[in-house]
Amino acid sequence: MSLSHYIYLATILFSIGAVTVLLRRNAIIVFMGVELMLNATNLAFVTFARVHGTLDGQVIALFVMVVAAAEVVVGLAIIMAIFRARRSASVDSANLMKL
Amino acid sequence: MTGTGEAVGFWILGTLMVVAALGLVFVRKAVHAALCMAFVMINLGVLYVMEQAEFLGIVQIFVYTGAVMMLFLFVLMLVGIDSSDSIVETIKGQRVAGYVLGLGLAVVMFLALGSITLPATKGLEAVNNPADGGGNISGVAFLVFGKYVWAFELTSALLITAAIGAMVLAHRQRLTEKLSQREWSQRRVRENTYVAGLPAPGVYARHNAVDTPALLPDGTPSELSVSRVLVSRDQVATPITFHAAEQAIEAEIEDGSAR
Amino acid sequence: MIPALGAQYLGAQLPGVDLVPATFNYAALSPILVVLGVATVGVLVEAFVPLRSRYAAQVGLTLAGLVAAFLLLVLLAVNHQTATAGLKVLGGAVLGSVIIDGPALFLQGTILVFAILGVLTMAERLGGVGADAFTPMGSATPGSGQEALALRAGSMTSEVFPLTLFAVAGMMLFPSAGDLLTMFISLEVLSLPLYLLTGLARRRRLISQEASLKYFLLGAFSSAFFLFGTALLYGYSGSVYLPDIAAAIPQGGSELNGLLVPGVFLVAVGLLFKVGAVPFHSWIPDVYQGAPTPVTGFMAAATKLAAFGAILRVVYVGIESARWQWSPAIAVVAILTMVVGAVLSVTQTDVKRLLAYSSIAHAGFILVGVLAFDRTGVSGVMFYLVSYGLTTIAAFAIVGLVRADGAEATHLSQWAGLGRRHPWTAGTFAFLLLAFAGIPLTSGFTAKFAVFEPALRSGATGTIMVVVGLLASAVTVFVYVRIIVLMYFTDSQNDAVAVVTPSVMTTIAITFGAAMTLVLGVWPTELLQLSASASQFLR
Amino acid sequence: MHTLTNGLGAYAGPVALAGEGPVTAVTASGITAYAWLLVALPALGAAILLVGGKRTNAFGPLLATLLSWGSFVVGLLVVISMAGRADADRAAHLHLFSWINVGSFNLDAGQRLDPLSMAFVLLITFVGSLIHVYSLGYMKDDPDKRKFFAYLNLFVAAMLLLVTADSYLLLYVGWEGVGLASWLLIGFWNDNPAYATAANKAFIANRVGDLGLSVAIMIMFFQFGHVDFASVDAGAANASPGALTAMGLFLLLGACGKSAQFPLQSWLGDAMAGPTPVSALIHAATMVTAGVYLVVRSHAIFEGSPTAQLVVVIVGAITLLFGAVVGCAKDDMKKALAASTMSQIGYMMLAAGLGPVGYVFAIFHLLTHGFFKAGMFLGAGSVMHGMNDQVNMRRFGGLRTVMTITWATFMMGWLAILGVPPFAGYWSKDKIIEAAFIGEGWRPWVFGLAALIGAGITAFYMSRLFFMTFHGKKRWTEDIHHPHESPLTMTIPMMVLAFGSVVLGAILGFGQTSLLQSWLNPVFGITAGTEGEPVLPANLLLGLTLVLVLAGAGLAWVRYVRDVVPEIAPHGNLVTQAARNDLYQDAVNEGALMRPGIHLTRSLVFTDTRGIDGAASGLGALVIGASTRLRKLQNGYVRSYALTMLAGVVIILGAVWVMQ
Repeated sequence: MSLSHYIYLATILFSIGAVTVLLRRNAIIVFMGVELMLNATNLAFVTFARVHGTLDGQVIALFVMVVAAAEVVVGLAIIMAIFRARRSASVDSANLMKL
Repeated sequence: MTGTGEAVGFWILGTLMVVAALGLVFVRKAVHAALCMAFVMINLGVLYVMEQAEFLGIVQIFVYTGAVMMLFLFVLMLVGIDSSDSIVETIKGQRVAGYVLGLGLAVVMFLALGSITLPATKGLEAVNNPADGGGNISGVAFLVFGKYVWAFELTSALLITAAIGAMVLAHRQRLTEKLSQREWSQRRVRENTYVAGLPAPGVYARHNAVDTPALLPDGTPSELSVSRVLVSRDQVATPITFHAAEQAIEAEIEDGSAR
Repeated sequence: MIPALGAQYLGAQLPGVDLVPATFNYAALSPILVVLGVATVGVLVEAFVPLRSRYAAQVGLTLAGLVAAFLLLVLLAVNHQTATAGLKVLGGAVLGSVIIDGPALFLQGTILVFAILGVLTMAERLGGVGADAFTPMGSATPGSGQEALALRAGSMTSEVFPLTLFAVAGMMLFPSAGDLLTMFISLEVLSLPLYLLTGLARRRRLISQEASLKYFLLGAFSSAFFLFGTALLYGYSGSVYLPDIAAAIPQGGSELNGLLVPGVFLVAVGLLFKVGAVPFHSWIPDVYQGAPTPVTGFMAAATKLAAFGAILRVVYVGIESARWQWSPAIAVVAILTMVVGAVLSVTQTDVKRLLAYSSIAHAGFILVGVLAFDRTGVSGVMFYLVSYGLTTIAAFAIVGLVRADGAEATHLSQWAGLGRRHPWTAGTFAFLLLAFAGIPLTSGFTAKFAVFEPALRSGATGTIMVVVGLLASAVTVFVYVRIIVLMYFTDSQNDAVAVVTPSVMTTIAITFGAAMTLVLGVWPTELLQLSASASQFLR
Repeated sequence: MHTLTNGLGAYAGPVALAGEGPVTAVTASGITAYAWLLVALPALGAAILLVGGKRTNAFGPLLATLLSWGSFVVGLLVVISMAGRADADRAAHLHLFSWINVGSFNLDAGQRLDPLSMAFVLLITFVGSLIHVYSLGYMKDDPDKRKFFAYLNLFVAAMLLLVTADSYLLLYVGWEGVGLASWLLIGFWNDNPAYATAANKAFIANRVGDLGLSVAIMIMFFQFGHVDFASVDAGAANASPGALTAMGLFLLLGACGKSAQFPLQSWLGDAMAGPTPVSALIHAATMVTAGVYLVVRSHAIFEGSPTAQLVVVIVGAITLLFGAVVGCAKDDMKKALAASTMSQIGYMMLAAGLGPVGYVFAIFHLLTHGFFKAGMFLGAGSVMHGMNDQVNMRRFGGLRTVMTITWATFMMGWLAILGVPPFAGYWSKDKIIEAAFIGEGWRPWVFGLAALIGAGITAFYMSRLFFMTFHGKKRWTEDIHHPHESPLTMTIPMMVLAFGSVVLGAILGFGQTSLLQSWLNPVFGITAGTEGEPVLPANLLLGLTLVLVLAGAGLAWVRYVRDVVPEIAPHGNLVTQAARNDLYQDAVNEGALMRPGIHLTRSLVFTDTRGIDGAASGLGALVIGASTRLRKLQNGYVRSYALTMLAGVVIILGAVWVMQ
């Protein structure tokens, strides 16, 4: 098995994450889609680290986790604030601004 | 090239992960989606370990799955389920376009990746298992505190920002004195509203749950007896079924007395 | 700083790992460190200073920090200036993770100036207790009793000032990041505070929160693309350092080319999202409209500058030698951006949205300069960013002053006849609009010239882009003149619309922005020379 | 690890400075080195009056007037010092400052002080200063007098910048400056919505012209890499005719906008909404002639492109007839004068398009016209001053007795424009008619006859104007009891201009090699006698012209002095009606050319969202339609936005994959 299979898997997961963002209405699931994309990226980093024989990829993946964690906190706080105001976590209900 | 064991593990875990990830798109309930997500993440951790990233694998499972996903679940519980969980599409053409584009992204990436040949895998044996015994964790540590120390320090800014953000958006400072139970009851009497307190939910004979409104003597449900939040979320159980059973019993009793 | 990790020690320990100990060039980093430090102190102020004096403490601290950082930066730049080469580069501040060279110094200095002006407008109180643009309590439900109570209790979200400082630090790092990881983290450092600031408007809270959500979700979406691109480039070159990537391109055989091009484009998505290039622009109108107006002005000026700085660095340090593979597509993006931005601004009826679409069109104009692949292109882009930013901050500051019943009057019809009643405000705004339109004698003209001229020389693609750019500017002229005519030649229908009298802080920001718009139009030579001498990237 | 590489291409150092091109312009010295004062003095005045605010109310107007005269003195000194030099040394270049320095493009701001620009400087400062004086009286009771003078000063500064600029870009700055000042002054009484609309109409017609000018500058830059006159002149010698034609036509579009030439002429009549001194200064004597200046200044370009030259002549011929016909039917005194201006500038344009033969005559007529037309406009202002701001000539008549000075000065102007010897117009206009008859094939006949017939019509409508106003019976409205002569501040400038109308032509144009011709010689390098012979003998042409003029004036005398002039305009035949309606120029323009422009105007003043729909037609419709459609993509759903983004990613990656 070639290591490129891992990359293919990462690509599939990344695409599924992107589709989740496009199709789900619950802001939290949308956000999970973004998280899935980031995780797919991490898989690619770890695999490439193995290809190149350096640990850099792993370290970058670690930093990505940290960044994602911070992003999760901010994101969930924003979603909570919106939910409190609207009683809905649907991203579609937030469309006062358009055109 | 990798060993057979890893190949078998990859194909099993990989398949499961893709199926679980698709769950994110297709399952109706948000909680199930979150569980699918957690499943993908745990499997990713295992894949990391298989890819000689032991430290990262453990962190993935402990921190990412254990903490981050649980935070997601926690907020999901707070927010509750509502119409947004539905997977019925409301924007015209969005669903088809979404599938097409997702597939398109995968296809163009596959085409691009198909044209490459990865160089001979160097592998991490040399860095993970050096002769002097330092392992993967030391290797990562040296990089984090060496080459990438600036990135490491910079993340502190991110974490502080996240903390302030959560405080600003979620923390409600108490601006008035908290009323004691005594003060509450005094106020009720003074205002002469609900002097005896609001009716309790769902305690009418057959059923008790906070989402079931109490029935008034005339058989109508009392809106006051359930939490406003549940009402606005449309999560209030209807008492009609219990009401019907009640009437059935009454009818039976009547029948019996007539017999 | 980790002095304990000596190179020899590491080398002996781990022969297979190419490890170098960290060396900090504190002098080169000092402006960023000051900003970060003051931001942290600001968080402590939040915790320990009583509510009464918190506003003064935060504003004073923030401004002092920014000014100090700016002075340090000037010192830094002057110390390394030589007569012949202009700004001499300082080298990697931390092992090449942060590169302080001419463009970095120039852009960081500009960001600090924008930040000072931005904070001046954000701090506007208009007689209230806290900053007028921000909600007294971010967590309170819009329109609830809690909110009213918070207002009465005199609470305020003075956290916006440390948040702004964190964003400023991220912006300063973004164009000076020497590797894609640092760039990614800086991107998040600058974005997260902006997501939060967007959601904190005092009035029209629902719109503000909606803007915040949209900004956040799309921002996270785009940074995922950026990261995936980084992963592909890492796979391609084995490193995330831009010079390493640049070095890998000529020797990289065709077997890995499949990673390079998608990697470049995915990284570009993240960067183009930040500048608001079509088709990654859709967040701009909504977020600009929903965010508190001073934040919009600051964001429009500084984020665009930081993101274009990062684009310049990635392009010129990292991937320039592969440009024939990617520049045609980006040229198409530039053309689309100019056309869509200009055309859509025609039918806008909200001032903030209109300026947002204009900002999209401007992003297209700047991209034209980026694609010149020439030092003069770099200096032209930097000049454009400075002049656009100064004009933008002043323009949004004025938008924030036009009020009807205390709330901002952003609908165009409310601006009718404003010129009669408030000639100075309307006149300044009209002048700024002319600058957006690129009329000669304003900085907008010089700036357009500065980016179009190198593009014209760069070849046929450049010429096409310039022609499209000129047509798009012609369309935007119509839009801006429409507002001017509206202000001066229509009878006002609504006497309730009035310009509130700002404090000296906002006045300074507006005056400075407008004055520089004029100066850079009439006498641009000094800044042009500075940007030209600072246009050499260190590789 | 880090090296300072220069892989982005060597940094282009400064290249040849502007103004040091092949044309022999010496560096300014002596008084010429102070020529920047020409622009600086009035600009200072405008700044003081605008910034100083109400504090300058008391002394502001006087200060502005003095500064304008100061500018004239500087101009005069420069001319004197210039006259003392040999022909070859007359063109001076004054470097002001290094202006734009972008990569390989270096442009310095500087002044080109040659006989051509100085001729304009004298006209502008002298007439401009006289009109400042006149305005002291005319605007005496206006509450916004200070602003008016500030704008006047601003105009003078911008106009001087325009004519002394050493590059097209700096000229463009002045060009926009006069546009701005003109817009401010037309709309000066903008409380009246009609005036504001007029200002807007002028604004938009001028923008169309400006677009032409800026495109021309772009082409120049692209073609030559420079936009200063010296380099462009040098470059034009070797440029391809196609590029020169493009430049020439776009320059002409700019000139048409500013000089109210066909087809961008419609704004000039409406511009009469401004105060009368403004009409005299800006819309008769100076600004509207900037187009002629532009064409003459760019002679190197036009000489390289016969096509562009032919178009210039055609435009000039059409406009001169067009203006003349319209002038015959106007009852509004100022609008009749405006039509006449349009027509006279048509003459100049025609002359400028004839090539080296015509340049001097174009400038000559421009100078004399500046005097007599400004004088007549001031006369019109004086009449309005005495008649409660009436402009309808049908309600004038018999003013000769009550306004003797106005009548006398106006008569000088009238005789001058008619071309009666020895008044100024005779010397300049007849030369143009003569020059129009020079050439081969059909051209001299068409253009010569157009100019000749134009002279006859001019005589008719100008006499009509003169007679209806000053002679015949009184037809005053009831509210006018005692028309009176204007104060001295107003009449003295009129007298000075009238004097000029009498003698200027003879001074400048007398002799085989006239004074003006030898003065302008270094600019165009024309020697006397090279212009060729007209297709008809010159004396015959002179005779024909005089006969036509007499006929025209006679007809006017019969109809407007001997016959009774009806107070209400008679219905008239189709031609009269058409002429009254400016030959339906608005309708024609609206239908064919200005339609997008008009709709722009309308949508410019929209106040609600529905106003946008009203704008949906013409060129604008395309943009607005596209805008409305594209707008729908911005549907407010964050998921749709994400969809757009992903679509962008997939399309780009897919396209690149296909390309490879």
